[in-house]
Amino acid sequence: MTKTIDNLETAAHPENLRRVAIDPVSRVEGHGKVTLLLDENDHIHQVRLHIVEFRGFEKFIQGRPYWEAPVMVQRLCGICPVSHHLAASKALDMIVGATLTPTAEKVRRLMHYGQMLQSHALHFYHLCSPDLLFGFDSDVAKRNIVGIVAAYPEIAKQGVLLRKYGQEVIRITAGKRVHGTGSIPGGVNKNVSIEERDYLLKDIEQIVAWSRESVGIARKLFEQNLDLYNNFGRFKAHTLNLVREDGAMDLYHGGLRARDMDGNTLFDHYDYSHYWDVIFEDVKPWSYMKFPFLRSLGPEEGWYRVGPLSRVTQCDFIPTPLAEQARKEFMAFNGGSAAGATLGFHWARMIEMLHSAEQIRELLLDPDLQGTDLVTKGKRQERGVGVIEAPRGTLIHHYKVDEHDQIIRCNLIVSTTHNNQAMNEGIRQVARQYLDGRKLTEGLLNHIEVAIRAFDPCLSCATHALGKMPLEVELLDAVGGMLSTLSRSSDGVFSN
Amino acid sequence: MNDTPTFQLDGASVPFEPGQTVMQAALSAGHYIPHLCYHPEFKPHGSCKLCTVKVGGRTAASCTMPAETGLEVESDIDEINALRRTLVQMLFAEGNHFCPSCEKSGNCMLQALGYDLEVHTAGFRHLYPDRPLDASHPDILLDFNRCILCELCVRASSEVDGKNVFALAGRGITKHLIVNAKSGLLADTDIELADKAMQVCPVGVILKKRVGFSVPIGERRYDKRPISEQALDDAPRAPAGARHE
Amino acid sequence: MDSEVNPHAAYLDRILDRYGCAATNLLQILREAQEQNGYIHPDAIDYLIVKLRIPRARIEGVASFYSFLHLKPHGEFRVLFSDNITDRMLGSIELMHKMCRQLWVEPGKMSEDGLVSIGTTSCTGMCDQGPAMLVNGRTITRLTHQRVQEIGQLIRNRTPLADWPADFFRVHDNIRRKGLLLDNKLAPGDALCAALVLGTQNIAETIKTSGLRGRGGAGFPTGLKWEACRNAADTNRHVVCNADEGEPGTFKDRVLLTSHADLVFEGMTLCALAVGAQQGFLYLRGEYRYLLEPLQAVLQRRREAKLLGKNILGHAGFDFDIAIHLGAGAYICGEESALIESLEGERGVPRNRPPFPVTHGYLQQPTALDNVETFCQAALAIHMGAESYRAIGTAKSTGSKLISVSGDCPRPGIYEYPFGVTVREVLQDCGAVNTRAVQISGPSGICVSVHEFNRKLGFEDLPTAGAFMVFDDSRDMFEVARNFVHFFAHESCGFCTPCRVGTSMLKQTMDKIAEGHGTKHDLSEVENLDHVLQTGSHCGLGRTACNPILHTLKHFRPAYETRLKSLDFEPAFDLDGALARARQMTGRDDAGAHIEAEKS
Amino acid sequence: MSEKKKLRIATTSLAGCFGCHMSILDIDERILTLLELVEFDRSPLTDIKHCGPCDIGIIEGGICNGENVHVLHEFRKNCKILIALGSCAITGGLPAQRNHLDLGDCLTEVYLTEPGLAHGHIPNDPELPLPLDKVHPLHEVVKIDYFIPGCPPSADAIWKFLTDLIAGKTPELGHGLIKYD
Repeated sequence: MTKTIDNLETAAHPENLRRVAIDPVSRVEGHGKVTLLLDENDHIHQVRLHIVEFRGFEKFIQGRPYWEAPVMVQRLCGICPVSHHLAASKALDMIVGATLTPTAEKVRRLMHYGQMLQSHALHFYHLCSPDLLFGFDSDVAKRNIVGIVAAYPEIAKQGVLLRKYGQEVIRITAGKRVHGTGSIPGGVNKNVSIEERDYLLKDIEQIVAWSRESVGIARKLFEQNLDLYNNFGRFKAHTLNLVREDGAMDLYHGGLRARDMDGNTLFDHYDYSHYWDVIFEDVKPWSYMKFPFLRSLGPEEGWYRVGPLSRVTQCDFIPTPLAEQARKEFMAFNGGSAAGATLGFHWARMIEMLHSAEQIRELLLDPDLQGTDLVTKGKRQERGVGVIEAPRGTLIHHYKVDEHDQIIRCNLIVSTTHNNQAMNEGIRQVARQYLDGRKLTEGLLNHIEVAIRAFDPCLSCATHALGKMPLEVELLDAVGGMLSTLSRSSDGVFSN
Repeated sequence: MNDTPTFQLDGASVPFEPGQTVMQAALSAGHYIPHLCYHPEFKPHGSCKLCTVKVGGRTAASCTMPAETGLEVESDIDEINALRRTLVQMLFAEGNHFCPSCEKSGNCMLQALGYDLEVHTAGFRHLYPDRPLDASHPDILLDFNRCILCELCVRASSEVDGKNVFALAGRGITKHLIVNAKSGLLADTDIELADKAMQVCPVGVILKKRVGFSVPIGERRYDKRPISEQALDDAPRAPAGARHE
Repeated sequence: MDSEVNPHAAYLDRILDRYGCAATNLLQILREAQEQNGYIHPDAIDYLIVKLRIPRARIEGVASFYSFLHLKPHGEFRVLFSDNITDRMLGSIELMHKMCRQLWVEPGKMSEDGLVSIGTTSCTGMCDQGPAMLVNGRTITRLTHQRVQEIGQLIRNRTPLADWPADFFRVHDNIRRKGLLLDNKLAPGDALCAALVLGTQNIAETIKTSGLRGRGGAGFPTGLKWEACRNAADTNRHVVCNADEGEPGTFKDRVLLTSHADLVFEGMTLCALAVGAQQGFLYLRGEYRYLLEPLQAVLQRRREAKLLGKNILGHAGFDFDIAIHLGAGAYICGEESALIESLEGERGVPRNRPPFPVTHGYLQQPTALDNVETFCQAALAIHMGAESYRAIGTAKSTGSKLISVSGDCPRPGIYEYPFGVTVREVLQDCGAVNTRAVQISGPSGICVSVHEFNRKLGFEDLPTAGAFMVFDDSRDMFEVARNFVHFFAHESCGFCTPCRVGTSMLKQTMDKIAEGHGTKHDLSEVENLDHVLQTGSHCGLGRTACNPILHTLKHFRPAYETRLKSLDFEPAFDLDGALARARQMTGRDDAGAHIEAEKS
Repeated sequence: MSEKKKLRIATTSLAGCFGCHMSILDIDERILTLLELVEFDRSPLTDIKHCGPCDIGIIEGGICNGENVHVLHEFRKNCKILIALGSCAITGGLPAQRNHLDLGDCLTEVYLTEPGLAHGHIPNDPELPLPLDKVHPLHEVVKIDYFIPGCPPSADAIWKFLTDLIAGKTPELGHGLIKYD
């Protein structure tokens, strides 16, 4: 397949090539490594991002009682546990047939925006600012948060405090900063007391202000290095994300929207409880991470991009004023060039952080947070799907529960997994642009990592599965009855 | 009575009624002695050995030791606490105790004891036994992974509920909890939610279904006060809450 | 379930009748019920629940406690190789694997066709004529490659045990040295007559003055025990003879029950007279099942001779009879309160004490419980008189003691000495040479090495239940200790945390050292475990489980240290081996698919 | 005091979720104080890929594959003090819930025998570390000097522990700081 050679996925003759590895990829969450194969002239023939670990959650959760899932499965990831906590809860809301009370939904949303805020702050300030503020090939010894603290103490402090605030919102709604228990099937186990609300209100204006400054920093970076930021690892990709009925950005709930690389809508407001009709997964022998793709386009062409860049560019508007204003500027910047740039991720991410801060401010003033009607349930279902827009992108949780309340099947497609192919495309592009034919230096290799970091991959999340879970596709008719079962073998062959 | 008999516990004088054990008297007087298989409403049993104390240089389980005038009991001393620490570690290594995803976390006596004794690790090599759940009952879940073989459910079911739903089988390290049904399934026993046996499990084995994590972190029994400050809650009392009375 | 339609009703009714349909006889009922199918059938339990009015869970709980009882099919032929160190020294393990190969079965598992299961069991008390095995509960001794071969054939041909060569089942007394007990010329009834002359009230007193102490190892003054029992309020009193001779390396009770059964029962009967008991039990370990019929016959003769039953020897109101209960493979039942639990048809779990059996024993009634040899000695003491009895032996250990000699010596067997004999004398008499160590009184006892051979057997120095295992300088004392540790882990009743978990941890650590992963860190862990077991355990089993390691460590530390890695830490498992499964599944064998022996 | 040479700390996550590292960051502003006392070697926060000689090594996560073992050995070799941070490092944590399953069976079920899986195969590229048949806590593979329990341990617990250690005291947690969940 010549195709895969020039897209650098698989070298024609690996045996007589030199191997260079970036292991581990650092300043990302989780465990991954990049390998490059080069010839004697330093021409690059193969670039791969490997996800090197698995933990088998989907397997050992089988047999556990369903109400354990939100607490157990969030342990996939310590950076965005809330996203898993909530995605699982949403799936289980379906299983227990619940429609959330206003208090339950708002407490969960508050928790989620806290998660967005802390995760985006962490990524931008603690992990990426060293690259962006010092330069991609700056001194490795200084190229970290410690260096930032020394060189830009104010920025560092701001990052630390932004993250702290997000974590505090989570602590108050989930009981704990990391791996809390606040969200349960059918609702939440606590509301937000007046005292807790006032505690959060006292700093929110500062947080909104700092979030605006953060957007400003991201914009300035673009303005100062226009060519670099526009072109670095740039590639075209299809997109996937949730949007509200009215097309607004909604990070907690909505319908699936997919657009191709030219902006044509593939599907919109799609009911995610049948996600398996539009998303399949592929597996490759060199990674434990799956490769999802849009069914209508097939495994070769169907890969896509999720996360802030997709959400900000594909939503019709952002329902909070400051963030909406920022979105407009972003879309208009330099004829819209930032919207398609890999490094545009950072800017988009800061816009979302601002949006989250605004949402928190709005929610804190909502008396429903003090409501006492926390849990509901209705007609029991055997299957539940929960989808949420996690910091890194669309997150899908899917459970099947038997009559004894035990989970009998679980499938998770996490944000970073959606971006698997996109990240590989990104680093291959960077390899072509900056590394091909040159003597490799630490600084040059860091360019590869900069491209990966742009996606804010959470490799911990991505390595939850015991390898690939073969996807079983069920075609359901309108009333949910099974029509036929279509299965996909590991190399994409479909069989009835 | 102004001349109630007393004994010494860690230097404090503890009054007791004739017939009481050292444990019962101590708890009644608000002095905590660690325990797992002791329950204020049941006949002492003496299997967990967490309540081991030192009396006149010899060690004994305080839950089965009759209180006597003039006894000099040492409980909260390094040597004994080290022993208790090891016992807690043994229990953690023996079963599958995954506190992070256990709904009993925060209300679990084993966990609370670990906290109180500053147990940072099980230390021993974990046995990771294979103990499948019994979810057959519509309202009750049994997660044997967490069983510490205290026999409280066995005693509650026979002594209070008059049902004998639970029993112990096997021997030594293979000892395990079984239920009273040919199928071996809880669904085929006559257990009910209101049974005393439902209320006594110190860990997370016998669970009411679909309750899960409904109590928020911070409001669970041992979040607020360490177990060692809750002695009086375990002072001896008459069997209560049994639906048969 | 309707009893009429239960296919098991017929044989169960016969058994239940024999045991008065009493739940206290549950263990006996289950043992006999098992003889029908080789295991206890679930439907049979249905029937027992109704008839005995006890919950199924209790029946399953009891059955699963005893290693000779099975709730699932376990093979038409159930072969158990005795696994005492002395059997191993005689090649038992090699023989077992040979038989497993011959019959295509894995140790501890049942063959596909349900024909046979082959495993090991704790010492069967045949150390002087090992290696030994049990086949469906019947003892076979003096195993050789050829004998094992033949047995394999018989099993393959499904030959009923009854048709196997009688010589297989022959058990020898091997009495090597006689003393006042083994040489006694008493006729049945002689001691009883002496007792009646003495007067009921004076029996306990006489035993006290005789200085007789329990022969089970603990050495409690027998007279005091009888007196306390007699003075107990409840007048329903019992006499129990502990014939659960489970301490590895001990077999003297077997010989007494084989050749001096009358004396045993005589002693029990005069104890009954002394304490005013009407009912007696002989608790016979399951491994001695083959002695049941002969012993029943002796009891019958004594009844006919008016030595048992109503008005014994015409003495009005002297009513006493003896029933025999069989154990079913649980060493812990040698502990008196566990034995009583077992007698009552329960799991053999030691009771909380106080109260003690003398006031709250069988059915919570006063019970005088003594060892087989103790009852014999009591009979002798009464017959010869306290003064002449206490003239034998030493000041604090009066009378004689039977020693069960096994291991590295040309003349293993039973030796009777007055108390106070030195280890060296015994070694000389049994012809042992190049002796490195002697394990006195079994795994829970004391290991003495060469420089201690002048120590004396007796409560003043080396208390003993009678086991005397000899190890010459070709033996690896680490392996001896490891065998003992495995024994304790297998026999722990599991009631208390320290013993249940601690013995398993000890076993794990010893195996780790044996596999070459041991470190100094592990030895210190052993010492820590020892402290926990000694201070925390519920009964003697746990409190002594560490002795084998501590004693061998004391005398033979090099045997351990040669096995230790020099570094202070080493995983308990083979790291590269832990990747084997994944290599097999992926077909990989590249460098990355291995973990080289990296040292931390 | 501040004159004295900074302690060098390395951190890594093996079969963990990074929650423990998040909890380290949860000391918030105190990180600025910490940075006056210590400097970081290999860590997810730096671009140092291999651990050099360090005073303290902090490890999150259990041991689930061959690579984890290598990294753990690298840390043990280089760190004077090795700390197991969090439930996974101390007990194997949730990933150890696969320990009662046979790895071969899992791989087979997932890759080969799942219904409708026509040409299944198990990822076998040499770049991928192989999974161990069981997930192990750190102390079963190397000697561990200290354990900080919790999933994750709270920032206050980590702070107390580290500051005690840096001050040369024996670290203690006490009620409220010692948690297993």
